Amino acid sequence: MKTILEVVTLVLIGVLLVMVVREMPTFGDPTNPVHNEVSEFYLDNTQEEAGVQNVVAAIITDYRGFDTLGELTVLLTAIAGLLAVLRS
Amino acid sequence: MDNLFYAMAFILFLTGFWIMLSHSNLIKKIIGMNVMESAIFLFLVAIGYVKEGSAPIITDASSGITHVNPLPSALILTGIVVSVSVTAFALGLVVKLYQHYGTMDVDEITRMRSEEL
Amino acid sequence: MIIAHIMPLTILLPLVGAYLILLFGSKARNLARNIALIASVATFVMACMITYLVSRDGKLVYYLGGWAPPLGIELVADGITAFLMMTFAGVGLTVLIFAYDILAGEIKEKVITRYYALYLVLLASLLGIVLSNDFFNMYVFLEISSIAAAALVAVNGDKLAMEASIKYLIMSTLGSGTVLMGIAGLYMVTGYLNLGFIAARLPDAFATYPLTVLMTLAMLVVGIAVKAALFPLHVWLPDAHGSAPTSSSAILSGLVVKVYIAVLLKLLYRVFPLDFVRTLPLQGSLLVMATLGIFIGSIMAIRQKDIKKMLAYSTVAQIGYVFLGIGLFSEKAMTGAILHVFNHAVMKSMLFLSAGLLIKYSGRRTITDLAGLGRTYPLPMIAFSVGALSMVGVPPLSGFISKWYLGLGALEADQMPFLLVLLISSLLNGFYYMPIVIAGFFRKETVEIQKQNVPFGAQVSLIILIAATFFFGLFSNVAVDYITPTVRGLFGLFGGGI
Amino acid sequence: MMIPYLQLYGLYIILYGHNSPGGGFAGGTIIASSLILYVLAFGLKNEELRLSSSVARVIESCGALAYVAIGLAGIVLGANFLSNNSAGFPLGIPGRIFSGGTIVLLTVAIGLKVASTMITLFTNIAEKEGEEE
Repeated sequence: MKTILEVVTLVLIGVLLVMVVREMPTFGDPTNPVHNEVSEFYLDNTQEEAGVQNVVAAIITDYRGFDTLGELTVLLTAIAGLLAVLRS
Repeated sequence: MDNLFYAMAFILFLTGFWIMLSHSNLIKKIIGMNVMESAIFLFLVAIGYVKEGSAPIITDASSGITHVNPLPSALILTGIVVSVSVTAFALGLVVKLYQHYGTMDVDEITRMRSEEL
Repeated sequence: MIIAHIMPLTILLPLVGAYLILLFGSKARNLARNIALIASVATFVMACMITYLVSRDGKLVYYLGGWAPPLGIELVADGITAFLMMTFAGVGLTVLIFAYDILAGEIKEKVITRYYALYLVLLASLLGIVLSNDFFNMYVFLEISSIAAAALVAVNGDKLAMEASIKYLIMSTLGSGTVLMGIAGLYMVTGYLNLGFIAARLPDAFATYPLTVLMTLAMLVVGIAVKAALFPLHVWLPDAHGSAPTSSSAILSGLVVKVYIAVLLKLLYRVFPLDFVRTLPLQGSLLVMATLGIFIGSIMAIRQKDIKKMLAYSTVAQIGYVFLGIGLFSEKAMTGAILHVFNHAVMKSMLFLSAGLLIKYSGRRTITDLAGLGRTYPLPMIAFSVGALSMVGVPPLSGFISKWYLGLGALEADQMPFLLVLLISSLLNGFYYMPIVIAGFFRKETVEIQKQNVPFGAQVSLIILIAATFFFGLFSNVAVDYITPTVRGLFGLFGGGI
Repeated sequence: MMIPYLQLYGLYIILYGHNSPGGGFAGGTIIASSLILYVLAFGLKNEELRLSSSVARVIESCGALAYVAIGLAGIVLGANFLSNNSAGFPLGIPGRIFSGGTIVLLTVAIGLKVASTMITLFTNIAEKEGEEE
């Protein structure tokens, strides 16, 4: 009974999401809102401003370096937490 | 049917969601967590794709090649590391719980605990 | 130089402190607690400076890496966020002062340094969530806070705590996964991650992709509600908060739950215009869930025998108040909600800390066993009573002020039933707090207790918290004046005129 | 046998990541996987493990601290936190190994941190499992 209820709920949500998906910007279309001046800026100016060829590397370490600091902290937290739990 | 990738991502997302909520085995819950997170990353990468785009590594700025959007890729790099950390910590907890109770099943653990009291 | 870079430095200080503690390893216990104390004192001082600067200049903005918003990450402090940040830094510091002497007895020796490091990381992530104006950055900090919080619950290696911790971790990953999906959706339709830029693009995006925008809003709100333990999604909270070590419970109940409310506030007032949100069924569902949360949390709290579990269920109820204040969508109610975030942080950490002391010295966790402890341990019991009275909403204390504003907000929004909700729930609060207070002072002890000295740090922190409760009860206009301009701006900007 | 090659490859990925696909995370994971491979092949020997875990702890904290320090250098040089070119770091010619100002340094810090973290995570969980059996 519980499983049926769950499946029905999931299917309902799934149908809703499919409706949403039909409305979303077309996959791979260069005119989508995502491909705005921001991504163009990254692609055009990375060589001059950051001096590297890999744009993704420039973004993670330069433009959005603070995210990466957060990420290192996540790793550190996971380790500290894990060791605290395992050693206790 | 251009948006098949988005739809697949959502189906995976829901699958992960369902696994996390309904299964009582902790390892399965963690697998569900990873499925859900992968679905999100898939979705993000799909967002950033441009038709016939190549990887955003610019060797010659004037060549006029279309590149895919680099931002989502950078975001998922961060996201993957975050999900790895969460998984690792969760696994550590599960190992410890298994040592205490000898099972990885939440219902089982709850039952054992209520018997103890 | 420090002034110009104060916002990133505030987040960095606890982080660097945590790195240093981990660098020196688990032998350097004394060093670790001193580093933790210094870092959090410095953080608090910096938070005060930011608060002052905001009151002088109105709004602080910082571009990390020198990249202006759509490219880089932006930190923003305005009236509401500075106030919340001050709350987090202040309560975080007080709990740490409390833990300075006590912690060694409560946590196993091997893990103490890691405990301090996790604590500092948690503090930094809370400040980061509040200050950040970039959605993805916020998500990263959200994840840090959920791992650190889960680790703080499980740190003792106690069976119950670990079980609670894994439940908590799974639920909060569920929540943050949903939030990230929402963020991805918003990014898809607007092309930005910065809150301000998303807000600017949103009307266009809504015109083109209405369903997607609605879905993302729903996902964000549901995700945040899971993490903030709004009523039907609160199942993980009582276990986690009830079984954690004392100082962890205090900071989890006092601060970590609140920070998700800060995210919701930002979402509602920086991204989605209120006029737009009003047209959705969001308000109704928020209010219903909040009301149910208040009642069911209170009723469950009455039924508990374990004092920490009782306090944890009480948190579920109090979260209901905050969501009620947000859901009413009126200026006074919003003020009340923000004040309640602060007041509840102070009160609940005071209650958890004093309850922790009482449990430690009496060795009992059940409510009936706490009778008569007021004579042996006056200070913890007084702190508990002040917190309890403030929770109930007795006038000179700060709990009254936030309830007063919530009530005014209910009147302002023309939602009379919620005034009744507030009154009845205050009565319910009385039901579960008053017996403990009365028994604590006027009944005979049920167990023989050896009197031990309460450590200095614990006394100081309890006195600070008591003083704060009285201060913000008597001079509530300080806080209200501070946040009112921003709240008013929020309502004035998006139509206002309720 | 494979280990030195894997490590070299990981190092290449880290150092050349800003010009070709790769970067700190991928490279760090590859280096870590070489050591994990070693553990899988030869089993856990506690002596070596102790040593590597205490070293790993220092590397972890230092990696994160180095990241912050590079960020703070931006402030000292008069720009914002984590600034690169605007703080006056030389950019060099795109395509060379030492181009990109702070990017290389940061990537190396990330790589070290990720490698040591992965090793610590793996060995600790594996060690716990081993104890139990």
